[in-house]
Amino acid sequence: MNVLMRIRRFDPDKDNKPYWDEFRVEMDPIDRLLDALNTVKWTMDGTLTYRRSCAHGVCGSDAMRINGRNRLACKVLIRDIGNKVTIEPMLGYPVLRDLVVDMDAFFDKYKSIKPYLITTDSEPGTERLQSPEERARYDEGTKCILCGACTGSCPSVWGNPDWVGPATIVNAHRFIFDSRDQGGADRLAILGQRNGVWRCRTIFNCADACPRGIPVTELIEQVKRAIVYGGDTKVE
Amino acid sequence: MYYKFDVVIVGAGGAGLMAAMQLEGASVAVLTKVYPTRSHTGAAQGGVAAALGNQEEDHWKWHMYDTVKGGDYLVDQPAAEVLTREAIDAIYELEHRGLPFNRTADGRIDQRRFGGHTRNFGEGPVRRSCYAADRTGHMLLQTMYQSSIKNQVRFFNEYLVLDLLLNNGQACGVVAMEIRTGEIHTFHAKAVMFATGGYGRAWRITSNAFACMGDGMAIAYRRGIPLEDMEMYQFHPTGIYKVGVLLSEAARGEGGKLLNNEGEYFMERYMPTLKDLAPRDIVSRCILQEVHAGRGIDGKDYVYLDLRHLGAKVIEEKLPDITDFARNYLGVEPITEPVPIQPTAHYAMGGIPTDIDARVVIDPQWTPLPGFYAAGEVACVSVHGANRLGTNSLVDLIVFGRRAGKHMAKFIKESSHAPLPPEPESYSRELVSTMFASTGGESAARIRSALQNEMDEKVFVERDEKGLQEALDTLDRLQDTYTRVQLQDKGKKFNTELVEAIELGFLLECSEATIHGALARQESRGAHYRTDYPHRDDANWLKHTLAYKGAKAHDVRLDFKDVQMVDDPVFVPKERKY
Amino acid sequence: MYRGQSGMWSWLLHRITGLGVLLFLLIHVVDIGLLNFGSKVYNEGISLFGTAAVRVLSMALIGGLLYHSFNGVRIILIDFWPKGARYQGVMFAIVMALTIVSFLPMAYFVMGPVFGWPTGNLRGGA
Amino acid sequence: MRIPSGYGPRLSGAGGFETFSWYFFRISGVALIFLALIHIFLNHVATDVSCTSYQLVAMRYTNPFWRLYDWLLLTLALLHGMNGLRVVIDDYVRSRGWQLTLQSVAGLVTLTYFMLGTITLITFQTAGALGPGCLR
Ligand SMILES: Cc1cc2nc3c(=O)[nH]c(=O)nc-3n(C[C@H](O)[C@H](O)[C@H](O)COP(=O)(O)OP(=O)(O)OC[C@H]3O[C@@H](n4cnc5c(N)ncnc54)[C@H](O)[C@@H]3O)c2cc1C
Ligand code: HEM
Ligand code: SF4
Ligand code: F3S
Ligand code: FES
Repeated sequence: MNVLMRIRRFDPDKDNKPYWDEFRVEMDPIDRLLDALNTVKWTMDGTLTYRRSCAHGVCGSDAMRINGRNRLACKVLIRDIGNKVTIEPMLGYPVLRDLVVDMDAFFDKYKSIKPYLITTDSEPGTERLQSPEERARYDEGTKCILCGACTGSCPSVWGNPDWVGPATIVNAHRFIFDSRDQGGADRLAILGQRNGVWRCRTIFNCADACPRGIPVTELIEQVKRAIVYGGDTKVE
Repeated sequence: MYYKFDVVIVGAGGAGLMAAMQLEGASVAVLTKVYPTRSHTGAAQGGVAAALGNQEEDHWKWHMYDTVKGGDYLVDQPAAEVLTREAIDAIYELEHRGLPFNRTADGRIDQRRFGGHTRNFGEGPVRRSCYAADRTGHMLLQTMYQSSIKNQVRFFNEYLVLDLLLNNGQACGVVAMEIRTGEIHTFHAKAVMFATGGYGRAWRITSNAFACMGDGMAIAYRRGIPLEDMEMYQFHPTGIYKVGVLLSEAARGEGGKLLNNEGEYFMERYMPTLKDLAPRDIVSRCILQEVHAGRGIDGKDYVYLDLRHLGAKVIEEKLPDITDFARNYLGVEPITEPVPIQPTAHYAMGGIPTDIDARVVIDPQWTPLPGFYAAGEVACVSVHGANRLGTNSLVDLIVFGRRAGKHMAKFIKESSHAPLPPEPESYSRELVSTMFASTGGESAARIRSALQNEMDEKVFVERDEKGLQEALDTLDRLQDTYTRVQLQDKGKKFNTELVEAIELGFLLECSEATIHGALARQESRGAHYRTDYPHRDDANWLKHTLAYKGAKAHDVRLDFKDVQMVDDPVFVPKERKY
Repeated sequence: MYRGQSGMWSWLLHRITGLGVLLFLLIHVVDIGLLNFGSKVYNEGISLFGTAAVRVLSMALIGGLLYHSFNGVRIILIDFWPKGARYQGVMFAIVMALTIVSFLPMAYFVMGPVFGWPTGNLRGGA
Repeated sequence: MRIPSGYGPRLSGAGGFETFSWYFFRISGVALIFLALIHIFLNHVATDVSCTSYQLVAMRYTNPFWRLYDWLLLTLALLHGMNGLRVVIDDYVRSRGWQLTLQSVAGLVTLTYFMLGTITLITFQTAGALGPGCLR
């Protein structure tokens, strides 16, 4: 298949502002879009810059805007995009170069909700017990690969880059609803603030963008309800 | 820039982070060329082995037996004992740090079957692999990263380490390039640890990430440290056809079976006891035998992995990611169709030689290089010998990562910073500036591609003298071409073309050591199968190879190191049958 | 541009209609304030609402308010009904349908007098 | 099954102004559906706008119920709407100074309008001005 790739380029050393670049590549329908980017980089233009590592959708390196939507380049197949594709860096992050965006602020936000197990009592000699139902309660959030696709798709984030954004809340959810954790109240207090959970306007771009199929908005809504009602970590 | 820390850890995968966790109170820097959560550990699917006995009776000694036998007796047995004993505590530590394992009905860590893990010294499969759906590695990596946030570990993300600094036979730091700015920095430390993972990108069909370029191994190798057992490279039997993306052994642990074009579950014929759960080297070879006998699907070089009889519930709930991969990359629906698979390059059993405290040892006499540590896939404590069992790598990371951390904690208390060598950055600066200056017109991508083709063809599941010789000649030529690699991208900021070119240099050197080991080892053992020497030869080859770098690909010097045994009759080498 | 999905468009419309209705409210409070200046002033001011141009604006107000109300209910359901988030797309379709279905008769009544359509209400058709 | 593991405390709801604001949107929203839609129905459907006159208003306001009704509508819509405006400003105005300025203006407008509307509703005299008396 012959594919026309329109790519948004920007090199801070050379360019005052971003511009469009075009490449034509010959690809197999079951190749990944990442393969097409590699083909460009390796055979046409070595300066094309993007992140990638695992090449199969588990490391979260290559979230970018593909035909207007945030996707992982390694999870989009050529046969699903057809003959023409537009690739841009994600919105909501400063662009470092071409498709590479600065994720530092993203990780700082993630850190702000204490994304680690908080326990106050002493550790048992073996494992802490947890029933399969309790484990299932927070399963969705554990799938997150911190790719940032959700946060970069959220109009609330575009408007206000200080907002913690959906990925942070998903990861807070993962701990708030873990029956072993004892820091839930702390996290809810953080998320109840001005740049906390309330800036989510249930826009659902996040859930659509998540390459891991996490029902992001649903998890955010559970956190909102936990803030309003309090409640137990048990199954809803 | 110049930075000074007590400890510098290179690599933020499972091994690096586990070590960092043990160093509370010390000043620690973790350098990684990708964001920590993008490390390759996150790709591990199946599980992590430990004889907890939550599901059925189990003992660390059975686990040790399986490890030793699975490694075709090339395993250093005292290390295997440490691995399997300490696995249990390490798993509890992970659980306490928050790792969301799947649970049994009574709330304990759930365990499932995995290839080569047996009860009572080989009687039948046992449930030993602790898991979190089919994303155990992801959960492990996330948990370790979360713990490091809690412990306020200092990360240097997207820093490519280029060189190891040694002075008077002691490690004293590393030099790294900050990818974002292109600047070179020196990190001065009392102890340096490498946890940089494997080099699976030397092959085209591979389960490994783009980042798995053998950096750590090659950097050490360039500094005169040998690489151990590099010929022992594992090919996982079930990679997605043509793509190489892994379908975890968990699929077979849950009951999946391999199918040939005659509709036969052929593993039952080869390995009557463990069937599809035989160790990976064996299963990969059986697949190749089926293909050679014309029983590959459509006469091609692949067979099927059949999950259909497991039912939609098990497939969706216990193997969600795998199912997703099959759907996404092959357009195959595993609930109703068998999945095309072929062996894929997967794991380096060999690497930088270490002792059980993860100290790097540089000769057959086990002489440590003070201040230098290694753990994880980059290292070879030799708990995997000639073939690693599924789920034994993650245990390796956490057990020896932890030991490295604990030993470094002690080491830095007892020692002070060794002075840096004169002009510590000169090697790295030159490496980068020659890359920029070169006008040779060669492309790194083309060289890498040629290397991968050669490795796929001649240094695969089966090897022979002739092929290996040819591969070595090719490598010699490629290394020569490599000196003429020219960059299109002359920018400093985020120059990934430069990064890829530097990494290719690492990859070429790891491949060189691999081919030399494979040529020398005139026997078949574990993952190393020589068609011209099809039998194991304990009389001559119950020993490790150590490859020392020479001037060119042909000039590698090999040395040998005895396999360490424990004094117990069950661990005496026997023929490997399942 | 980001190619969002129904949730994004529904939010954008909700925001715009909310602000639009607010703008109208701010004007409306002023014209109510005219009551303080006696019947003549008020009646002169309010008579503007009977003109065709303002009737069109009223229609926009009504349409906007209808959408904003129905979508407000959708948002509230997403917030408080645990399964709400899963049905947001369906609910958006329902909101649009309800908005249109209830808007049309309203529009008829508002614009009727201009075209002389029979409306049957007080002063209707006059 | 719930294992008596002893972990997982009850989460206490976390208050704060933003939480209150969110809640207020929903509660006032539900009330406004009725208040606003009935209001629209009365003034645009049941009677045509052209019949809304000083006289009609006076007739309605003889019954204090309608004064209360309109006051509730005014108050809730104003608070709901202006709170919405505050949120929008908070979303898009990045400079702290501008944010403060605009939000103070919004607050002032809210207060003024609330006073204006309330005073009108309370002081309006109905005597001698009854009857529909459609205009024109
Ligand atoms: C698909 C797949 C599935 C697997 N499944 C399992 C399983 O189920 N069970 C199991 O036990 N094992 C499994 N394995 C094996 C196991 O995952 C790996 O061996 C293990 O994760 C390696 O971990 P590590 O910490 O050594 O290195 P990695 O996780 O690879 O981390 C390497 C780190 O080093 C850094 N680094 C590398 N080079 C440089 C440099 N030059 N400068 C700076 N930083 C550098 C990287 O950024 C990264 O942070 C699997 C492997 C694969 C490929
Ligand atoms: C008629 C019934 C109404 C309902 C059910 C309703 C419901 C809501 C809800 C739930 C929100 C919150 C949206 C969010 O947080 O994402 C909201 C926002 C808003 N509403 Fe209403 N509302 C109604 C009437 C009004 C009226 C009469 C006005 C005008 C005065 C108004 C103006 C606004 C504004 C400006 C916003 C903020 C928009 C935003 O944040 O995007 N609403 N409404
Ligand atoms: S929630 Fe999904 S989209 Fe967001 S960071 Fe996690 S994996 Fe990526
Ligand atoms: S797109 Fe944004 S507004 Fe909420 S539902 Fe998702 S976080
Ligand atoms: S490269 Fe890892 S997610 Fe795409």
